[in-house]
Amino acid sequence: MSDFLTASVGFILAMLALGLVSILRGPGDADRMMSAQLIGTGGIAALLLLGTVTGVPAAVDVALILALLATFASIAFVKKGLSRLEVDSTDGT
Amino acid sequence: MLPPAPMSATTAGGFLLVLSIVLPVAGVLLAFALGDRYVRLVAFTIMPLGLAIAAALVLALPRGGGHLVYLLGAWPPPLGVALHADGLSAVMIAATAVVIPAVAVYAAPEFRPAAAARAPAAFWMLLLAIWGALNAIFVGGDLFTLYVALELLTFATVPLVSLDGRAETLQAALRYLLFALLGSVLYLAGTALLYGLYGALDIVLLSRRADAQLGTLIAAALMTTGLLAKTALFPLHLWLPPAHAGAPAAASAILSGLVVKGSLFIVIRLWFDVMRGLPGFAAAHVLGALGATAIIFGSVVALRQERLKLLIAYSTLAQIGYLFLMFPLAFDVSGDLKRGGALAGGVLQAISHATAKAAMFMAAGSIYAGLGHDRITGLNGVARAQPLSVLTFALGGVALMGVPPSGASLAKDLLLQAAAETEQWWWTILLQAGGVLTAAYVVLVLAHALAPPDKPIALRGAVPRICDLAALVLALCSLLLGLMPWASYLPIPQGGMSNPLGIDALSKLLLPVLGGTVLAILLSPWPHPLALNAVERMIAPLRRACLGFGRLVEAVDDVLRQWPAASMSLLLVALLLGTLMFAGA
Amino acid sequence: MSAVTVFGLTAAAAVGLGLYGLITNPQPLRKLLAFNLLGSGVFLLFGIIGRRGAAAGFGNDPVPQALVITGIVVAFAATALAIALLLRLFRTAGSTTLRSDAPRMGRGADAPGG
Amino acid sequence: MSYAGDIVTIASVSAGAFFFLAGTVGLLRFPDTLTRLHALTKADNLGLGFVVLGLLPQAASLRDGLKLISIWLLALLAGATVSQLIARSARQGGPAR
Amino acid sequence: MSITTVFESVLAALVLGLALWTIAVRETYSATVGFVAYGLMVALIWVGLDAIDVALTEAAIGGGLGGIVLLGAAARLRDTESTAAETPNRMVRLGAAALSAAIAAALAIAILLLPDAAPTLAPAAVANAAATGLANPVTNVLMAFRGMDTALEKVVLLLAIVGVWSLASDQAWGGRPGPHHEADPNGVLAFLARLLPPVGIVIGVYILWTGADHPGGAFQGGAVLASMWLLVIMAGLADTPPASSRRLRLVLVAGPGLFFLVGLGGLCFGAAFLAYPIAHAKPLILGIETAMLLTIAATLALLLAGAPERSVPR
Repeated sequence: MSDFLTASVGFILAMLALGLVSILRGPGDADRMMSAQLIGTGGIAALLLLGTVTGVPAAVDVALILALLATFASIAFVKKGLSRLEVDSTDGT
Repeated sequence: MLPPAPMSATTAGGFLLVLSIVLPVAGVLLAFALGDRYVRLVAFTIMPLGLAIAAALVLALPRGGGHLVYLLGAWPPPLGVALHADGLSAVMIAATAVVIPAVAVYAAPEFRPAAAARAPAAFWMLLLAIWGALNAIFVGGDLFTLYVALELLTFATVPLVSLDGRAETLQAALRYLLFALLGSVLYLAGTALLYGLYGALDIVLLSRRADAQLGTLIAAALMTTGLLAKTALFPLHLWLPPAHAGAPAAASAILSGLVVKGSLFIVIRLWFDVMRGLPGFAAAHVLGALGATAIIFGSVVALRQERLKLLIAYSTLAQIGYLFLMFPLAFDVSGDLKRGGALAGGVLQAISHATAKAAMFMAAGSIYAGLGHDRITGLNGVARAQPLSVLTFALGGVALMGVPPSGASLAKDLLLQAAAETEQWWWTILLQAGGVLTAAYVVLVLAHALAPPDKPIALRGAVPRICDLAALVLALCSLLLGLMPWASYLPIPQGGMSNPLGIDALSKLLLPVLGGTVLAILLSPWPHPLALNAVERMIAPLRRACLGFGRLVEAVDDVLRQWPAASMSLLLVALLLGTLMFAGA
Repeated sequence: MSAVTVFGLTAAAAVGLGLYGLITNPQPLRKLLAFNLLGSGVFLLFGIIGRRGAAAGFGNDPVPQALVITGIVVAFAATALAIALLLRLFRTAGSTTLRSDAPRMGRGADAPGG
Repeated sequence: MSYAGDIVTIASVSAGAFFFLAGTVGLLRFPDTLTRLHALTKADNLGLGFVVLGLLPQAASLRDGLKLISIWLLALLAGATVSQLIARSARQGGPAR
Repeated sequence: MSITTVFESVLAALVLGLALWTIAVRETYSATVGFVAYGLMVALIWVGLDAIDVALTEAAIGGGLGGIVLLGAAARLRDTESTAAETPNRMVRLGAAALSAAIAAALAIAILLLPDAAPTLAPAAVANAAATGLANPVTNVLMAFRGMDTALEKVVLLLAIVGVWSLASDQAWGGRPGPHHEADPNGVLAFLARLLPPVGIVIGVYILWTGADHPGGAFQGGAVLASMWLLVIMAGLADTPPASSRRLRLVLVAGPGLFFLVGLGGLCFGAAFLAYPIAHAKPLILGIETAMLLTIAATLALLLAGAPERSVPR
């Protein structure tokens, strides 16, 4: 059982790696944000499996935090963080 | 100087160590909570208390057999954290407790709460934080606590550098922050390795357990290098000149006088306590050689500066180099590290520099406030307009040159004696040259200041007399440091010291001044009032050669202050130290 | 011991990569990323040392873990301060270069602080 | 641990892994951003959903089971929000203001 | 080679690949995304090393706050890339690579040479756990055995706030940090900012509470709360408080202040500075941690909000 779950973690991680290769290349920023999203979800799945394998129930708490904060990278991307620059008002991107 | 028996108990008076850290930190918290209007008031309430604690600590130490120990939370190391003070800690704490209040008095009119609130509020909180961080470094008995204290120091100094918000000070602050972070990460890596090897971070425990194995030496190399980056030893000084020259004068005084000594102190702890002598003679020579280069480079580039504050900043670079001469000199003929005269001389020099350099920066700040600029060529006649400031600068400079009865003079004697005992004559040349080179830039500045003005000087603003007095007191402190009873705190060998007020005191003043004058004429590219026309023509070829040398040094310095060069030198120093330690083990 | 070896080498490699990036990348933000990489390598070093010290029913020595948590906090505070400085520098100077021979005068006078 | 529970776990986690595979293949093969987004959300929602479902029989307590489910719900919410945000910014050809 | 080793190797390869990407890729924004992903994967390594407390910290920082600060800055500074292109030449890069590799190799050797009988303080931490009444040894180390480090680290956070605030203009000092965010009442963000914070607050408090006996603690919980507050601010549903606000400043010093007060209490009436009386150790520590939770949440959020920008009439 534990071997199967470990193998699943490895498999999901490998999928993550493959997906990342395609996404990190871009071309657009949206694709990059997707990569952050992908790694978040994959990471959660891997954590849940890993916690069961290693018998560390608290790993679920780590996954819980990741799930709670999964949107933040994308929000930062959309809002450009919190501090403003004066030049912002002049550029049009 | 480590206590012979395992330290499992808090000593009497140990609570002073806790207070020395907690009091300034409590001041920060209180000032932050009370708000801008009370910040300065809080700072000035804390100052006398801090001074009293430092005094009590200095008095309590000899009674405690030269050691004060406090187990925080009553947990004994290795699980708990101990605070630990010896003579070195006591003198550094005392020096800090003198310099910080003096700087505070100097800064009080400029950073008064009524003015634009931002800079004063930040300044006083950061000043208290620096005090707490330095005390934590001086009494920290645990390598990781020292790391946190170092970071506390960095976080307190970076905003001081950029306090006036101009672009180049922001850039200087960012460079400083990034380079300091690189240094502290290397230090942390070494800490991790030591824990993995010995299961303890306590300095006393490690000094008993550490042995010369590869992992320990790698840790020593990484930690030493990281700390050198924070101390700005040549060639890791890219951040120092802009940061120290760009900060407000009061902040520069603290940065130059005290802050760089914090990381230096941890290097001393590492080499003399944690792994006593393990780094070896060859690695110590690397430190000495870098220090020697720093003396030459810093002084030559200082002589080529256009602005007074940059000159003083480069002089700090040279003086930091001088401090590192203690490492090779502490190894005796058989290659063993001794806590002897070399260590005492080095620490004494650090204290002398702390007081003198702070005074010089404060004087430069007054001159800047008076004239509205600090171009050295424009200083003509300032001695008449601002006699106190110029006097302070001169006294600070004289103290740094090593003229009796200054602390620097005693330090130089101790280091010379160590060089003679350990048969390392080559450092003698540098020890003497250091004084002459210091004299060169002091003479250069004074020559301008004392020269008749081209046109009458109109002072922009009057500097309150109290500011000048605070600076003057510090300069006098430095000049009289040699008369203090150091033997109960520092490992000063008996006998052999020259009488600080003897007849040779005069020669110790005259020789550096004469040599310095010659060097100033030869190496300073700016027009200056020192040379007579006839002499000038006679020595013209020599001067051209010297100026060429100076240009070359400055060009090399420009390259070394670029980020890639500086950070690569950092790694190179780490590898060199590591290799030599391993070869010597 | 295999996890320790694999992740130990990962930590060393992260340190190496971080150092390389810190040296060669001209942009401060990239230097900051490299610093964080370097830092995480050093934290992992603590992690594997704690893992080796697994005892008394705990899979990882609690002391290095506590040190890492403190270290992460400090590194994060440093990152935030550096970013604030960087954005402020950009706003004041219009560029983020760290070259020492390109002193840019800000909005104020060219006077040094006094 | 019951035998039936283990079967459910193996089957469900395998299905989850399959959806991660499908999502990745979609990401690699689909031409443009919006279709890739589609592939990603599939992997998100179904892959993680099946993994959670598969781990439920292994959960030690009711609280752990509830935690697992709330993780999935949170991930669903995040997936929906993020795809909204990304889709909007992709349509505008830059980050939304 | 066991299946576990294969998994660890895959994870290590993924982490190193992301690290390499972060360093090597040309565009800063991609590098930053790569680094955020790297942080998430490192959290997995921490779970693999059985250091859940650290994994929680890494997830809370790397997944939420770190992503916001780094991605936000990268998005703002992306126009500067062309002006700051001072890439060192090939020789410098080769030299840097050689030096970095040498340091990494030295570190790797040091790791491989660590003694087989690894020293550990875990038994000592367990043996002394009774003095605090808490079962999580990491919390014990942070709050009791090495309490001084934790207290000083909180002061570091406060100084970071002072540093960030000191970057304000003279007029804006004491004002509200960061720009005003316009609320879009029907937007996705506003929806999320209404839905997520209640959940987040529960989770943050849970992480603090469970930290007494299981992995968790004040910093991790505080980081979660900070993220929630930032979400509400970014969605425009609430504004940052003025930096001069007395109440805010009290919150910001509450954690370290209470820690030092309790410590001084120990110095005056108890065994030593930062020593807890055994009968009251657990409530005292939990009290300090609760104060710290608030302080950390406010500190982290304000660190990211930046320097005060909008002065408030006083």
